[in-house]
Amino acid sequence: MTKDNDSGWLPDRRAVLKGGAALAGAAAVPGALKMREAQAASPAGTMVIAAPATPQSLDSEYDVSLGTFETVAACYDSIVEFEKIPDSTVPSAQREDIKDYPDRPGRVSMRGKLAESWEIDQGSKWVRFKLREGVKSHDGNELTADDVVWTWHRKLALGAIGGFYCNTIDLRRPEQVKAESKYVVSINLDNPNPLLLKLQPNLYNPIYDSKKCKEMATADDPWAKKYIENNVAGFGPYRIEQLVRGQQAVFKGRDDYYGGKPKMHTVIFKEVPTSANRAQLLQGGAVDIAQYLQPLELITLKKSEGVAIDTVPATFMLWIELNAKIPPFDKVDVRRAMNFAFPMEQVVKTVFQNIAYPLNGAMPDLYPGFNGSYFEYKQDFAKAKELLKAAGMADGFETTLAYNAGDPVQEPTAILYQSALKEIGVKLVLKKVPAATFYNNVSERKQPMIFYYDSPWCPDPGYSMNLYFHSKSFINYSNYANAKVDELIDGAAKTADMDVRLKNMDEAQKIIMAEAPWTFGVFTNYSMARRADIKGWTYYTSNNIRFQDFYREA
Amino acid sequence: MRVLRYVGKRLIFIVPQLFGIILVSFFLVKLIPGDPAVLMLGPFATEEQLEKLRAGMGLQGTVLDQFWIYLTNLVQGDLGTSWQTTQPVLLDLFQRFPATLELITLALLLALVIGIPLGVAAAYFKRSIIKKFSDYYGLLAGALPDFWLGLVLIFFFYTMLDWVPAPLGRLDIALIPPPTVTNFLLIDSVIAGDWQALWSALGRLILPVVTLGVINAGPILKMTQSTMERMLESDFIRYAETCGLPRSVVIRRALRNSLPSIVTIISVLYGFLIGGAVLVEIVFSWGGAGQYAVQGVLNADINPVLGFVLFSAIFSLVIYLIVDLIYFAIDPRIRS
Amino acid sequence: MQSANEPALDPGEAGALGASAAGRRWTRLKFQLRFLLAVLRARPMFALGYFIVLTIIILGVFAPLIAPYPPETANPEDFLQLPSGRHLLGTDATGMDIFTRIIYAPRIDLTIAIAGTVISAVVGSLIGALVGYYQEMRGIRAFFAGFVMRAADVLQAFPVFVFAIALVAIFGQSLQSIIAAIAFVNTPIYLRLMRSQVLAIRNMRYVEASYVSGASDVAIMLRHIIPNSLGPILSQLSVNIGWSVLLTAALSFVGAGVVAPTPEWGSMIAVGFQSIITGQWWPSVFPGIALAVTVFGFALVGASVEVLADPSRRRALGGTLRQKPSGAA
Amino acid sequence: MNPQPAQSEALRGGEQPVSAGQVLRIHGLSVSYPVYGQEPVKAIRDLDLGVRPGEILGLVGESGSGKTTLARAIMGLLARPGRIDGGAVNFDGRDMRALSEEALRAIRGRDIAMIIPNPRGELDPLLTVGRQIAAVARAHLNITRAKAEELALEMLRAVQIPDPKRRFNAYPHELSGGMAQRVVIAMSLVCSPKFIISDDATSGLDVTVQAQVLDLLRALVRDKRTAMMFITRDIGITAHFCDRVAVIYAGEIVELAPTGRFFENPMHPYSVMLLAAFAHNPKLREKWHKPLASLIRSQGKACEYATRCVHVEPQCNATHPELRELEPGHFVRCFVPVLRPA
Repeated sequence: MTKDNDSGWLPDRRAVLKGGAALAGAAAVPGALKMREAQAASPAGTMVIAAPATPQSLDSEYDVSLGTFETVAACYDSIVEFEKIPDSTVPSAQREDIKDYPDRPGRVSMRGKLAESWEIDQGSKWVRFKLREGVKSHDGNELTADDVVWTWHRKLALGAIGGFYCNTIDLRRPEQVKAESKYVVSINLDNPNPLLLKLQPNLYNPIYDSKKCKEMATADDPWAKKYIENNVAGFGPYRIEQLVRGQQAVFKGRDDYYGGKPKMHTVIFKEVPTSANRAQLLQGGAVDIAQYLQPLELITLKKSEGVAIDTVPATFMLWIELNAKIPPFDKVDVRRAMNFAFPMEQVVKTVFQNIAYPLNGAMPDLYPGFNGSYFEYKQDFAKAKELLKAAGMADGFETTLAYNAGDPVQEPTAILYQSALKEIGVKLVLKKVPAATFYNNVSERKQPMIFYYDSPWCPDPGYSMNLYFHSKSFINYSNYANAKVDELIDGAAKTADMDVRLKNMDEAQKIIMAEAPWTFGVFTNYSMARRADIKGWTYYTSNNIRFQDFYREA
Repeated sequence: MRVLRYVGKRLIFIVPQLFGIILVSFFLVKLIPGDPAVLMLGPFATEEQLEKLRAGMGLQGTVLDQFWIYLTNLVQGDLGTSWQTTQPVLLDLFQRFPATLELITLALLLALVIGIPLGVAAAYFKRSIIKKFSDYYGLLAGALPDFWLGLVLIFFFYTMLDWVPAPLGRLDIALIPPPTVTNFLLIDSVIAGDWQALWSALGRLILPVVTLGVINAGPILKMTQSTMERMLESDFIRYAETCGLPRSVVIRRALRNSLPSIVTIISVLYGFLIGGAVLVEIVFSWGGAGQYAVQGVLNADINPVLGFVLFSAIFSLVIYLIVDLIYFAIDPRIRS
Repeated sequence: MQSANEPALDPGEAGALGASAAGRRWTRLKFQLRFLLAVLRARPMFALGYFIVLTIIILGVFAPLIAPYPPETANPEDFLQLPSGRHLLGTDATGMDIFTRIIYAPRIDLTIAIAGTVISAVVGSLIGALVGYYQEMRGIRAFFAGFVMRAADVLQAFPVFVFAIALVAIFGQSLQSIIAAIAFVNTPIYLRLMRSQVLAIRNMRYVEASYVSGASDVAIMLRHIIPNSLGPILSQLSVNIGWSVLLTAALSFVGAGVVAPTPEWGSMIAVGFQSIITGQWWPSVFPGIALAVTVFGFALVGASVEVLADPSRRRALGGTLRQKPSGAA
Repeated sequence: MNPQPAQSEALRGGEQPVSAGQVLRIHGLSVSYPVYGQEPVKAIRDLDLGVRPGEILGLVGESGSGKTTLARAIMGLLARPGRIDGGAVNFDGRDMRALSEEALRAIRGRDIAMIIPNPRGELDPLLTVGRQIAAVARAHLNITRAKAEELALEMLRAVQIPDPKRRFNAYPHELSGGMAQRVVIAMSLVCSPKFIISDDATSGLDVTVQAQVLDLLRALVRDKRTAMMFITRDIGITAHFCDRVAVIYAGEIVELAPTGRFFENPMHPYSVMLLAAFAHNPKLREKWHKPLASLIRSQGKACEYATRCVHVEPQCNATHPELRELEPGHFVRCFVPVLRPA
């Protein structure tokens, strides 16, 4: 099978045309009869990406779908961003420097993006940004403090995802975000909050072009939801040229971007729902990047010439929610038993081809304060049975595990788990949920067991633990509730004293690992599959790519 | 004039039939569990927002109210919006229906090219190897799952031999599609004079067309064969034989008299394939109408399903009308 | 044309074996067997059909005895193994033995297909018989019959596959709802078939005679109409079972069928579909072959039933078995 | 009975079943239909028959006696699975059995034409009758389409169809039975064949129409000295129409005679029975008719008619009778013929 670039295919085409339509059966001249299109390398400044889905809504206030964040990251800028450092495992790749820097303001290593400089209160009670001057939006409007104010007011008013972030930093009132002058904006909290600065680079916090948005707003729709859903109005390096949902999105680099025109001036973001197809396209050179490939495909592709596969430690975690409100998972012993029965070794080996490793904690192990020593769940059927007996369920029980039809690793994992659970008398019924409604199923919290694949996007232990384990968190999908854990998390959220926070979170991890609100799955790492000449990749804590990082090596 | 009366009589029945189809499909689809409003707004929506959206989508009040809203919108040409694509269903269908039509039309043409000559030959040469072959072919084609055949063809001609382009939709990813006129890629690329796009579209049509064509040649073959057999046994063909008419004339006459049955089976297949090609569409990532409807059903996206059912019903009715016209043209007995 | 298995038409043998009832029954059985054999010899494809269907059923029934591995237990050590001595047809991505799963699959596929088809045949034929019987009368029943036919028109105007998926989506993804969906989409076929049969038979003179002689509607239907229309229904049934197997597999293929990891051909193809492009063809190719062979078998059986149930074609096939040479009468 | 004397060589008497001057000569023809696992059914057995140019030979027999099989065997159009076991069919000096399918095709419609019953079913429902007639002419006469259509119109006139120009463009379903029959006749005569087989051609028509059609047919045949085999179940027609009558039973000729003699003195019991049935003479019918006991054939060891015959004698069941010439040109296959002085 030659994967040549078929530059001489034009004469062939004529030959085929002459041969007429009956070429399917013409086995005589296989080489000459290639109907494949020229898979010539894309022009230097064009990059084609095969993704599982094109973005749905472009409004990050509401949408969490695949592709939305690539769009947000390409078309919007945040106020600040983390500094980048080379990755320790893959030196050619960059990653965010998310370490804790006790001696720096806000204890983070950051640089300005839309902001030129900033000041932060010692106790993280307020922050003041001096914005870059002369930054132009997609529509040519100049960035001012009002844009930042409008952005935060929108979050407060709409109260969806942005509302959650307001809550997280305890921002309650519109007047807490203030335009000090044309280019200076401040956020002033009532209480100290450790996340005030750390949250700013988050992809959920893009800055909108308030002038354009106000133009597009209507009385019914004062926050321009309709417009933002289908258009971009920000200050980022790309604009959207075309969006055909379910097919493709085309991005064009902006000439007037304040950071200079991106090297990849055209990015085609193509929906290819099947991972095997994405792999095939990358291998043939038809695309430059293939997102979300299966472990087996990654292994296969590694052997391909012209393809580069890099895997770096990441914040991605795969686990199974054990719904504490649905018996028998209201019993800690049962949840622990489920963990002791999980075929970790086999899942890592066969499903993930050793690209993943056990999820031995309650948050990404990259984050400050992670403690992996509380993980005790090595597969042990005897122990599991004992626990079931203790819970009064010696004969086992029957329950349902919902998995995402769109994520090819979940079904085999579920099947392996099902086989393992038979050993302790638990009958697991598998329920395949279409990709589009899967997240809905997760958030409804009506499934006894459901897979969840996620990462907390703010490199902070308090943020992370709060997200999944605080009884009031909106993404605590396992319905886990423990007053002590809540108290520890709340405590950590209200102080900027990192030592106190780390201590609190360590204690919370200990409780959570023992009470097992999840079946702890795996850290999947992040694998970047691309053509070898595509350089400049940076790994982000948000596990997505930003087109502006890439360039093509001549 | 007679034609008009003939067509008119059929058209009269179309309206109540369409109404029935909309009625049934509406209530059927309503039963599919899942709240599109929740799905559209995501997990962070407040109840108030949901209510507002439901009102906007015509999802308020009793099912009857909702049906009335749907009908009034429908009359104005508004088929609603798909929450998955966030586009008006009409727009989506305008993109996807031609994709399916292009595929199944070519597939049926291929099926005709295979089925009719083979059926005629099998009926005429009753003891020949052709007859044996057609018998087996007819049964086997009916037994093969089309989606599986598609996979096997992909495996051979793409994975192993690498003769055809990847099974990834209608056009090379790197190509910019020709400007949309009809959404039939072949036609559009010809209109635009974009031979590269035409070539790419043709290449990508080969495998799915072969898959569907080979399988649907089965029923056409069977119908041709059995009708031709009947015709060849019929008195007038026997009489034509006794009159010593040349073989070609005899076969032509028998075939002409078999045409109504053949046309009927083709129309049935045509109507069936609009939705029935969905599996092949999935296998080849075709992005056709059937795929759109199936995704709609699986994801509680009601409007695409209703729109699809409506479109395919109208399409079927148009096809049947054309079939009636063909009968009318062929058979003088109907004309009088 | 008299039917070929009437013993009276075989005077030589009937006479030779004497008049005892048992003897006559034996004669008849022997005659029928011989007839069947003759038919099978004349059309070996029919024999193949019965062989396939029987084999599939036997494999399904005795799967636990035949299968070398458990059908639903993952064996991660052996994932995606090529066909070999240990795994006849290889293993899938979770290391389940494909051969095992293929022979377990008829349990689900055939159960769904047969149950769905039989239900649709019974319900469809009953309604069809009533509609056909009352259609030409007057009054409320005729009106109702007309209404049923229009409803069937509307149902048949639906795209079958989308309709079936919608039904499964409504009733939830369970064995029963798949059966219900298949029964539902098939019912109009039998309804029409039976109706046209009844319309034809109803106007035959002997039925009119019973009618005139005051037999009740039910009696006429039971005595004349239903028995006389069974042939086409049975033949349709067999063909339809094959078709329903395909539909079941198709439903599973799009994820609206049986739940993983239940062994079922369609879902096996769907799962294997993922790996066909990276070169692991066996997880989806073998179940597809099994599926095709099964449907092929049922189609052959259907074809044979069609011939056997039609006296004139049966005669053409079996020849004049009834015309035994015998001495002068 | 008052047979009209036909002006034919046959009248001169002494005409043998097969003789030199005949345009069609069938000699020892046997046709059988194989039956699975059994002896084949012999539909025609060792049959000798001939027709002279200009002669109309009536062939009478009941359903299943082999009339149609004979007709089709002559034309080389035997339906499967029938096959010719032996004998010769000589038409106009050519051995029909030795000819290729293409050669036969050239003869059919050109030299031998056939008229079949149910005329509306004989015509292609989708084509105008004019075109169908023209198609036959074009197939055989190597003429242009226009010429063929002209000829067709002429033929329509010749068969006395009213308003032939309009009928030319009519479809078969627009014609009455009689008219359709005329069209079929026109079609069979368009190439001026040497020999016509009429297979029960008038059976579907009502009596007046039938008479008209027969008159027309006879006029046309006489006109062109065409030979004709007139197959019928209706023995009455033959009296007025044919020169000679042959009675066929179980695939054999049981009686062959000039029409006049046949009606004056039918010799075979079966012929007598047929005539009795035709004459609606209850006395005769009672005397000669015996209900059908069995259709089982004798396999050449007895008289085929023995099982139905009213005066069977021992030898009837033991020996197969030969066709004997009991008076000049009058042949009978019977040991105990019914003799009546001439």
